Amino acid sequence: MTSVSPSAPVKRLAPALAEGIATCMRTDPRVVVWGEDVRIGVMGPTRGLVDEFGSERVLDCPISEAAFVGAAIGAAAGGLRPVVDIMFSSFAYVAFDQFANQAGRLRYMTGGQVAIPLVIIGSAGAAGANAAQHSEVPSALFLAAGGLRVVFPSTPHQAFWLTRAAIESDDPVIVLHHPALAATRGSLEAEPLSLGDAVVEPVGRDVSVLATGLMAHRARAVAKRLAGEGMFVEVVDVCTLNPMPWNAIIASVTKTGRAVVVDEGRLTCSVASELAAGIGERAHDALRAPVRRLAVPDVPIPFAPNLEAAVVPSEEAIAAMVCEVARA
Amino acid sequence: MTSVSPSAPVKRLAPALAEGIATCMRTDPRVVVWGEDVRIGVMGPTRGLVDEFGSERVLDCPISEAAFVGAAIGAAAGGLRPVVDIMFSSFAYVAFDQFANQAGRLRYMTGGQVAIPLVIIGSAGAAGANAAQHSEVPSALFLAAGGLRVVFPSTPHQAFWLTRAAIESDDPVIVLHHPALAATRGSLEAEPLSLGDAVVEPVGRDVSVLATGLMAHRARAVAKRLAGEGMFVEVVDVCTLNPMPWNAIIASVTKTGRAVVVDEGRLTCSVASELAAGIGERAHDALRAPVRRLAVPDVPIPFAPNLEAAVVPSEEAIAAMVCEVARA
Amino acid sequence: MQWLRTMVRIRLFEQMLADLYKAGRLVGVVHLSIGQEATAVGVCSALKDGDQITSTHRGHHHMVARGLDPQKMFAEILGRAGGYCRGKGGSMHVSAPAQGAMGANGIVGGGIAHAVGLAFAAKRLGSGGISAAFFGDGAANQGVLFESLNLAALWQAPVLFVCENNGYTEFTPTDAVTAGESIAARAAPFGIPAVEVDGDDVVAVNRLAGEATARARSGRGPTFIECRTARWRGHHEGEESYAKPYREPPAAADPIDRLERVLRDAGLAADGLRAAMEAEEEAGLAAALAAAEAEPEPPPERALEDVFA
Amino acid sequence: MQWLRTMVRIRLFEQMLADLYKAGRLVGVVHLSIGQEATAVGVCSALKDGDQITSTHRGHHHMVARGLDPQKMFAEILGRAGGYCRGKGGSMHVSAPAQGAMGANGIVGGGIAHAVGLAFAAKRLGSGGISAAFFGDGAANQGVLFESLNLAALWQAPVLFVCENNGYTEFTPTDAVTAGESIAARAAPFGIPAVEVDGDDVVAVNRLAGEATARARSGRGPTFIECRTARWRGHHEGEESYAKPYREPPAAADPIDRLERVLRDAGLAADGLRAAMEAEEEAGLAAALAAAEAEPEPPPERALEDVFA
Ligand SMILES: Cc1ncc(C[n+]2csc(CCOP(=O)(O)OP(=O)(O)O)c2C)c(N)n1
Ligand SMILES: Cc1ncc(C[n+]2csc(CCOP(=O)(O)OP(=O)(O)O)c2C)c(N)n1
Ligand SMILES: [Mg+2]
Ligand SMILES: [Mg+2]
Repeated sequence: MTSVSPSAPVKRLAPALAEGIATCMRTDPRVVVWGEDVRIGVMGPTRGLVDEFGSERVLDCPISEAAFVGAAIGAAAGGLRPVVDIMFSSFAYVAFDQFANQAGRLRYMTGGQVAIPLVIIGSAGAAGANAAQHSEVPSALFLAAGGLRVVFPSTPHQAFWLTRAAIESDDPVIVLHHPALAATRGSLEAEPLSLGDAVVEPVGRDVSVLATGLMAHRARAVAKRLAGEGMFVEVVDVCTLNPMPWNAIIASVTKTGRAVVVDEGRLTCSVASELAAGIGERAHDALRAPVRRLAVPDVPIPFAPNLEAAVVPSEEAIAAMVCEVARA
Repeated sequence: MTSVSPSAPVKRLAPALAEGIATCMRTDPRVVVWGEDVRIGVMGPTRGLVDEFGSERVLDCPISEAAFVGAAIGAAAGGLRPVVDIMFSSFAYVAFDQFANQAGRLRYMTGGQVAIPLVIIGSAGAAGANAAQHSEVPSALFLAAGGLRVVFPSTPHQAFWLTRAAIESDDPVIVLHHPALAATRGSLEAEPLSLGDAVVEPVGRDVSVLATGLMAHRARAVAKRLAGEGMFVEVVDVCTLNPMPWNAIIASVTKTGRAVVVDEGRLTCSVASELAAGIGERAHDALRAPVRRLAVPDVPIPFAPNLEAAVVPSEEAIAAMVCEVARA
Repeated sequence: MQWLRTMVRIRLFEQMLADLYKAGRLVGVVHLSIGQEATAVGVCSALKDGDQITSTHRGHHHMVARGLDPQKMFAEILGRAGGYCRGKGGSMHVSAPAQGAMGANGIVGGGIAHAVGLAFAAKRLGSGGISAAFFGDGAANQGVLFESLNLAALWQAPVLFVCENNGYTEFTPTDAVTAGESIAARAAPFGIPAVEVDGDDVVAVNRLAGEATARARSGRGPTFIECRTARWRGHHEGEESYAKPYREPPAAADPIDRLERVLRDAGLAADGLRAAMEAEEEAGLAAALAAAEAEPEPPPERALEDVFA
Repeated sequence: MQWLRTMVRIRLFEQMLADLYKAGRLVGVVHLSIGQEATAVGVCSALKDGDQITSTHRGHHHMVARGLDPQKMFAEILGRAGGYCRGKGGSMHVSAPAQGAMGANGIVGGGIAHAVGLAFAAKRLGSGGISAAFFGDGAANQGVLFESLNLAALWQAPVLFVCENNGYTEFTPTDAVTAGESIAARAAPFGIPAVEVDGDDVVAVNRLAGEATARARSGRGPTFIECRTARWRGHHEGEESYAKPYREPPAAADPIDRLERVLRDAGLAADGLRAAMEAEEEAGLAAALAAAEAEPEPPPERALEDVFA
């Protein structure tokens, strides 16, 4: 990651995301924002935008995800650059055809005649007893649906730059953000991030941990802790998932020979599975131990806080698996 | 697989599926069938049922997938055992919340208070120029959604028994069937299959090929061809995907030390990825070569027949990858 | 009289949750139904054992009105082992299918179609049961509602569609996101009898619900009832932390006061009756809460159970 | 006069496809619009350059009416390199956004919301354009339609909702799966002007479409038009292979004959005019088809292109 410059503004993650949108809205009048209660900005990423850009460009929508995501597709095809806040990303399921069969297919099905410069923002992850329908990380579903770019920033810096990159992209991009990181502070450095980037920090030599969102945070905390014990973990924050930053991933794994993939999605057909499979194919000979996956087991997220904590990979679980792999 | 007994009836695949439903309807009055044009039976699996069971138990539905899948969930909770034909399984996207957040979560969210004995049947796969929205194999999406059993029979025998097992299960089960196999003939043996079974045939020693649906067919054809050249491929037909038959899979891979996973879904976060990752974790030391995935590249299915053929794994492509892995 | 007691119980139950929330003793997002008691009680009092309801993120009042045990509700909302859903559902998902409360739902509109299916099943199995789907004005903009209306009309399913129009869709006034004059009018084109009612008048709600259940039980299909009511509190507890002021103060037509007045006018409620009821209910709820809070957390292995049968 | 020509062109285009299908020279599933020409022509003739349409699995008539090039349509339907979608869309997905035909859609109802967004974009960008969403009676049971009506009404989006009610949802008569008396009536509660029209009367359709486009262009928002028409052929070509007979023969109110009669009565159509048109169009289409058939398959590497920009 970029080095910290003393002059860089410090922001929290959700406001950094909002700032990323605002920056684009200032220079590009085609950028509009809609979704449920985006004026109040329930989820954070759109808070304050209506004050600067007015209600003509920041529109509150009815609870009609299929229609307002579909309308955003049409608006994108028609020359706007809509940014849609869908609140919890798992609400995408009620509009999933518009994601999978429409946004993700139309460019291809028309032989490239039409571009869909559309951004959809949604929270992803467990943030304390929101239960099964409001706590998921459905990144694997967006990746498997296909035709969608996906980013999942874990720091304000990432949030700012990846949101900008998403809005500037001519493709549909899903921007996930973790509700438990909304208030995380960090500085916005000048060096931009682009779709397809990964952030390697800290650099290490013993085990590579690949993670995203809250899991990347936890992985960095584990790395810090284990460094005190003489084990140097390299954390690859896979903050863009499509395009997948295979080069950075394989470079790290080739160096360390050991990899743990941590995922807040559920295990089966997860991003963790994709990473493990892809590493196996691309770096099998460099592996000194099997790639291990740590993900939510194949259960919905339970409500009770202690149960939620039991299924979401904790720092302890990450550390334990890292140590296991280091010894294997 | 079971040995062929001369008296076993020979059926085509789609009628075998219908026969599976009919068998259950005969003995269990709670089994009802609905979906669009299920009386005519456009897609095959429900053809003829209305003649035997009448229009009270075989109901044509409006094009309202979210409502009629949702109603099936309610009906299942209310004591029926609905079998819903959703036509093309990718139509599930318009009702995806009912799959992912409802059918797949309700039992868990209620702490086990309610069972959802529901079967949803859909075709999956490319069968000649149906283009992007009617040709997909979305099995990975159902697996990733979670809480759903998934089966994908490749023979009439599998279709008959797995459909029965699906209807008899107290869980929501997705039954996929490949349109290009609808007319495939095979005998219905007496030995049943259950959820969680895999079918290993032919047995081999050199390379394991794991595949499902049309890909399992192609894998068997490749095995036959390569056997003539002295290479013995073992095909594991992963005809149930949830529960995943890990024992059969790992047994085969441990024996051969080499595995190719063939999938008609798109590569990223696919069933192939899951299998490759799972094998890597469970059988890393037995592997004599990296597990390789052969799947649809990350594109929608194109319309033109030659392009469709170019993206769906062919016998040639399977054979080539098997030979590569055998030599690696 | 039972209506008054149930409404009082709902009000107190919810107020206790508000207090718990304020005291930092609740987890997750909590949506309260204070002010909407008459709708729940008016409809549920027209239902019988064996009937089913589906509910929403804001569903405690439906559950209490359906006769659920406050202790097990508290335990669920607190994430304790003895909750209805074994601690895995929480505030938005309290349910008790065996007691005719198939489920609340965190997805707006998510349970509406379930009610159609429950009704169909009851009809097909000849159980004599019917079902009622509760949903908000916000859900009236979810496509699945219209699909469900069509299906219910075609199947003549014995189901009540009960729209609780409380004037807000989260933080937005209903009319800002809901085109047209009336939500009930959206159901009529499906050939479904559709009525609007003062949802704070429990007598009126019950009368219409009674007609609707009679229609359903006699095989004459679904009914749509739009209950106009008011949400006294915010969308969820704790919203002040970020939501700028956005609401008109609700018109103070307390549905409990109104019922009390009706009973009084009919000579049915003696002085002090309500106070006595409140005291009784408060004591009962306090005991229920104490018992719920004394319960342990669910054992961790429970997190892995109940996915499949 | 242009209307007659376009309707003739559609009819011939579709008949050629029927023949090609029968001869085994088409791939995939093909849904023909014979009998529904007046709807497409009546609406599209009210549109201008810069307007947009979204269409359905049964959309060839919309595309021809919008002025698309038959050769590039044939090429697309045949899966040839020079098709509008470079051979990757096929019959259900012919589109030409640059010519105001944003897209057909294999998902019933899938394109309706796109039209609302296109209209919103046109309004916001001040392009003066409007859009029209074509969809069938079957799509009137898809939730997204209702959500789109609401959104369009709220946004006063300049969009026409054009329901082609051809009496069938695949193999099922519309009224067996569509509750209520009228589809147009389902739009009215959203405050959208909603009318039914004889969809085989191109003059009537065009008049209503003209009013609707005027309303849209002047900022008065959406209109809903239900065109009652008939599907002369089956749901898709080749269905006889499995579909038992299920249809009434369509009432023989040929929309082309009707227009011809109108023109004749108005003294605008000389004897032999139609025959001459048919001959001209037939020749043009035959040449287009021959050129399309002569084209190569798309090069295989094209399968991997066009996913992302
Ligand atoms: C599909 C879906 N979209 C959005 C949300 C977020 N959400 C939760 S409650 C709510 C407002 C619901 O309004 P209404 O139906 O009127 O119910 P009320 O809260 O007024 O009781 C919204 C938008 C959700 N839970 N599900
Ligand atoms: C979401 C979805 N469900 C089902 C289908 C299958 N299907 C294709 S066309 C059709 C009937 C459409 O009827 P209608 O809208 O009346 O159009 P028509 O075919 O009569 O032109 C159906 C059910 C589909 N393509 N998409
Ligand atoms: Mg409300
Ligand atoms: Mg039709």
